[in-house]
Amino acid sequence: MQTSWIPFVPPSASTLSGKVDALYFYLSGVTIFFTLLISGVLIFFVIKYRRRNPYEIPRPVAGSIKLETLWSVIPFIIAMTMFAWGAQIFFEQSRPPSNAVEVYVVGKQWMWKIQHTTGQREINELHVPVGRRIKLVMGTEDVIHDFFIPAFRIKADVVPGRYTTLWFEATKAGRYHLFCAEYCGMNHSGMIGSVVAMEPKDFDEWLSGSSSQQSPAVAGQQIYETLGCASCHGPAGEGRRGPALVGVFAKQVFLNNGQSIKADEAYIRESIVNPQAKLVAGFGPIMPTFQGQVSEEQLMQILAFIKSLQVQTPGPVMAASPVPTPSGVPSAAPAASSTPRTGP
Amino acid sequence: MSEHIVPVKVYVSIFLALMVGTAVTVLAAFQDFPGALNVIVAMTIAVVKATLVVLYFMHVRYSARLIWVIVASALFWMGILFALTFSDYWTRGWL
Amino acid sequence: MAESYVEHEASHPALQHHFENLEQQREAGTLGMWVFLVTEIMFFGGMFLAYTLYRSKFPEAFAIASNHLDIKLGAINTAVLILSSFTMAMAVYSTQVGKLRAQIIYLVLTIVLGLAFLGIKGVEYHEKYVDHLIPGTLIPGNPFNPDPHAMHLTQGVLMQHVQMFYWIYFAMTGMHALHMIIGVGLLSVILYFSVKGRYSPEYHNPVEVAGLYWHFVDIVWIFLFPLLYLLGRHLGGH
Amino acid sequence: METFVPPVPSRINYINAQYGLKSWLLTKDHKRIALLYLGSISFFFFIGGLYAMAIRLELLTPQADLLQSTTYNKVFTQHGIIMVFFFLIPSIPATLGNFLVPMMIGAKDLAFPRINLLSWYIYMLGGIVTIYALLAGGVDTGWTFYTPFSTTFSNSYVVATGLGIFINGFSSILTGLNFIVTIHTMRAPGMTWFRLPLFIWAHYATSLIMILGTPVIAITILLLAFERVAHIGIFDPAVGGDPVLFQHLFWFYSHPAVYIMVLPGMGIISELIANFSRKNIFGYSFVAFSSLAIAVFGFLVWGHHLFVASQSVYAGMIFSFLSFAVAIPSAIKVFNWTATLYKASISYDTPMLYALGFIGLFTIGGMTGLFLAALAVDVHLSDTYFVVAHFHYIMVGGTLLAYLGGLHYWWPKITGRMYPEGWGRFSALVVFIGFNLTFLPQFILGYMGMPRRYHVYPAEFQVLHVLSTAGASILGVGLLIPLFYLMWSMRYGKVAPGNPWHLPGLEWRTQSPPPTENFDYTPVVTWEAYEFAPPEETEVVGKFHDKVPEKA
Ligand code: HEA
Ligand code: HEA
Ligand code: HEC
Ligand code: CUA
Ligand SMILES: [Cu+2]
Repeated sequence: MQTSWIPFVPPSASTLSGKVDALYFYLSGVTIFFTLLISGVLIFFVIKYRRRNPYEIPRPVAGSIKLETLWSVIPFIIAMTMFAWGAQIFFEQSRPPSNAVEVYVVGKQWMWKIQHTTGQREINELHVPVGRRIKLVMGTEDVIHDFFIPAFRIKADVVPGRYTTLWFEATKAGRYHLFCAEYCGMNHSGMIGSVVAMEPKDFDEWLSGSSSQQSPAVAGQQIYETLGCASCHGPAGEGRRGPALVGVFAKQVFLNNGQSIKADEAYIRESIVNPQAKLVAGFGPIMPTFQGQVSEEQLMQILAFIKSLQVQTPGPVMAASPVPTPSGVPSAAPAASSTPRTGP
Repeated sequence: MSEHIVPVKVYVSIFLALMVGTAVTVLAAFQDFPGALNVIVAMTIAVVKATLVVLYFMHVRYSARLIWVIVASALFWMGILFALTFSDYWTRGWL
Repeated sequence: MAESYVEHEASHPALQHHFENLEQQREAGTLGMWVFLVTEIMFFGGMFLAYTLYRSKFPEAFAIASNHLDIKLGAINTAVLILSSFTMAMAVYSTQVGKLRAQIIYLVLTIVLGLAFLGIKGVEYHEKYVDHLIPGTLIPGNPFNPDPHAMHLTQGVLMQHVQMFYWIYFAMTGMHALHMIIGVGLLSVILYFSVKGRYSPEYHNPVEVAGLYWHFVDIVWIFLFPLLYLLGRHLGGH
Repeated sequence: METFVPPVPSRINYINAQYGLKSWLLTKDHKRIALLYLGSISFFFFIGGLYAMAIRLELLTPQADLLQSTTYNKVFTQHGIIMVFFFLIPSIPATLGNFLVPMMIGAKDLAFPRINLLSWYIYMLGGIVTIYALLAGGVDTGWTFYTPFSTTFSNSYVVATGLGIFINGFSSILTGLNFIVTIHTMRAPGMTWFRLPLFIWAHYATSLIMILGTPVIAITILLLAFERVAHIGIFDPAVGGDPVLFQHLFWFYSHPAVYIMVLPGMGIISELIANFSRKNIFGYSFVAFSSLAIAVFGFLVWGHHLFVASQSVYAGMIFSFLSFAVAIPSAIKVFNWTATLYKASISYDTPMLYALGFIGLFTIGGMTGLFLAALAVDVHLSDTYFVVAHFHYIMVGGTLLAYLGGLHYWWPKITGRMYPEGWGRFSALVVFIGFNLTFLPQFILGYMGMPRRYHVYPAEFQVLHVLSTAGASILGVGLLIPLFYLMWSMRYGKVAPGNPWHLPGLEWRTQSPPPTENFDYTPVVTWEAYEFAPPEETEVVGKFHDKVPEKA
């Protein structure tokens, strides 16, 4: 939806923002309609039926079931359209596409630490290419924060003890506000920055221009080795006393209690800090907890490493600069594996 | 709301039933039932005991309908608190 | 539009000025207590919710922690409380049928049993104190620091989740004990007035209402006992 | 009214029945307790209002010039806490409700007068503890106390403030308990449920929320305080707890609490609309039951405050759906109020102006709640000024206006004096204009992306903030005017008759101010609610209710 000509609407710069705006205009329309309707009728009655002599008593009216039904059912139906529309966009908004490029975000009083899969780090700035799907995996080292990009119409709390995600696809190059939208203490209003959406070729330039550090997956592999995870899960995550980690990400995992669960970021994180919470079928509760031994950022790096353990591409291979493909999906992003994971 | 006097015999038998319930629940706790049955058994016994206290010691069995409504609504609101909170926790991993 | 007015009937000395008659006063008293008990249920409800959530999250830690509670004392206390509920019911009954001596005796028994419960609870708390099982720094100078071997902590189970259990345990039993203390106080007042001969088959609503409160506190314990002491026993341990 | 010669209250009434400070501090008369509440609640409102002024002044410029971050954080937190817990939640129930519930149902007092007095003392104790916390150093967690910031990171007086709110909660519980029991057991003969004024229905529904919700916030705040003191807990992720659990427990109370804040206001509006248009409320039973429906369904929607808080997507959908459903009873009320005016006889007295203002502003406030309930839009709007505007529209534009309207309407009954009508109408207008100028720009700010709880903001938002501050100044003046003339009228106002508005309600069928036991004799009700004139008396206004009830 093209909205740049409408006043009081912030820049609309993601594939999602137009959809949210459309719903917003619908809601505004209904609100204005009902507000005008009610205040119009009110004013009309108040003038027309003003008290003309102090002794008049109007004829009492009891009510009307027909009217009551009418003005319950109609608002209900309108409300349901709002619900359905809102829920539909929300659902789309909450499900990151599988081919999105990941960016790791860690909130901390009062700054945003950002790391790209290619190793670049930024603080309070996020550079992204236009036309590519980006997925933010977010954690926090202290209190709850909230990553809010008004121009993209997205926000999500960043909650200690777990991961949350956001995804978007920028449509217009530009520099946009980044706010922390959950009150987080003294300098909450200073926890701001910008999101810079760039044309893909500018972005590539930016990537190669900024100093690239070790990629998170490589760093994660090192942590994996130093913490001794390999003794149970094998040096390449092939599995020994513990289950194989190759290809586990985004797959269905069968649990000891008969249920199954999708191995998303939250699950992997929980498996490391609180292994007993959900036991993989066929394994005992022998894995020790690593809570307190790894920082939030290190956890994300381990996570990046585990994600990189895909069946066809063993080892943490990550191109330094993703090459855009016709579909707008960077080819170097870890492709979702279609090979079923071998059970324990 | 004229008042109903519960005979002593009833009080005594309720008391005995509660004692038996306590013994049973302790014994059952050491039995290893399959699945979540341990929890179910323990909670069922607790609910039965609580119901006996409410109905007889607290005279709800002989009370006005309003009192029944009040008791039911307390349970209903507890149900809301639990059901909707767990609607979050149980479905978190679903996406 | 005719208006007519109801005359006050000849009133009982215990009738408060703003009620029409004793029946209305009694109804209000009983209803008031029930409504109050609803708030109590919701008050404990928040803690039951936390308990349920974390028990399902950390089942093993909770089982280990729970098995470390003293089941004997817990069971004895359950019996004590049920007995006190019975004597309370009998105290109400005695008032209803006008056996005023029995009423006093039953009230005294109830109070004594209530105090016994609190005493036993105190013994249990003391055990936990000695074992450094009081969570966090609730008791300054005696932080949570139990011996992992004594707890039979298995690998992969976090001590902090054991502490979580103990926090919920102390919060819930502590709140319950506070209610017991209030109950004992309430019954002492009732006892004082019944010794003065204030209650009769005609007028005994305060006894009844205090009884409702007492039974409610009993019911809370009926749930606390299995939830805190029993679930997890079948997994072994002590 | 000019045609009517007011009888002078020569008789003994609840105010002059006894003298001395002690007779007030130990009173068990619900009317006197209502006045105690009125005084203390107004005090808290003005403290809260001063904080609001500080917020608005700071926000005039994009930089931090008036207040630094730590101060600003305390200011908005304390504004929120005082306004919500110490002003708006007790406001209508504890003052007008306390005064009128027994009178409207024909009782001599509430069922438990001593508990009623106790609840005022508890309120004062909670207030004093909170004021102490504010003076000692204040609190900076936001009125929502989110963990783990409040439990571990904040350096302010969280425990003391929490304690104040905890204590205050019991005052609310006891008030609710008293109302429920009173309405159930103490209605005068003939006062059936469907003859009750809608004000009573609203208070009954409010009381339900008070007794079912408040205990949960009490235990939650208590757990939070312990957690902070003893470094343990169920909300702290560092020891395995879940900070989101706190949000669930907090909103389990605090969402229904917004209906504690608005339902009594709706009750007043029903009275005002019916009485100032001399008609029974259109669809009486629908309006009555919609209060109950709001009270019950209001408990099902708390999760709409957690849409972006990492709550599960499916739970979000459930809560969104239920939030839309709970809007319907509110819609029913709005439509019925409007329909009541059809072919009515509408007077333009000050209370009616407030009532009309309420309907318009509540509609805007409620409808913008729908924006927030619509998941995808809330993702963008959550924690922005849109939310701030939404709730001020309902709480200030709605409840505060209803409260002022009610206060004016029952002022003659309470004090025995009339307020100056011209000033009343004038200030109602000023409040209305100032209010809209304050909060309308905030909707726009919110959609533009201005986050709440920011005292430093990008310069592009300044114009709208300046407008808002200008509006707040007008609003502040508009609120000061009634403060002065109401106090003035207590001494110098025209003496009010028993029934200055010529209305059928029971509270008007006794002298102004009423005697200590409200009525000389227990009345027997033979008329329906809002029955303005029995057929045979159609022409004669006031004949049947100007007289003080006498023995038949
Ligand atoms: C008295 C106070 C009050 C009331 C009554 C309401 C009523 C409603 N509120 Fe509001 N709300 C607050 C006070 C209140 N709220 C506060 C204080 C906050 C912020 C807390 C904080 O974070 O600090 C908040 C926040 C808040 C949020 C969370 C925003 C966020 O933080 O992200 C949401 C989301 O759903 C919401 C929704 C609603 C809805 C749907 C209603 C509904 O009940 C409204 C129903 C009314 C109507 C709909 C209008 C009348 C109807 C018509 C005129 C007919 C037409 C109707 C249709 C077509 C359906 N509110
Ligand atoms: C009942 C509830 C209530 C009421 C009545 C008000 C009344 C007002 N509120 Fe408040 N507000 C809240 C509840 C309420 N608020 C809550 C819950 C929050 C959220 C807090 C949080 O985020 O934790 C909030 C937050 C809040 C903010 C957002 C702060 C931020 O997020 O950074 C703002 C900003 O404009 C604001 C403004 C106002 C104004 C201008 C009024 C005016 O209506 C006030 C008018 C009253 C007076 C002016 C008093 C009378 C006059 C005097 C005392 C004399 C002095 C006057 C002059 C010199 C003119 N409020
Ligand atoms: C003592 C052996 C041991 C060590 C050391 C160990 N693990 Fe494990 N791990 C296990 C076992 C056994 C399981 C399966 C049972 C369970 O879920 O707890 C497991 C499960 C997992 C899972 C869930 C896998 C799935 O298939 O769902 C992940 C992820 C994981 N471990 C990661 C790690 C990481 C990262 C480390 C090091 C920081 C580590 N583990 C160290 C034994 C171990
Ligand atoms: Cu980080 Cu606000
Ligand atoms: Cu809400």
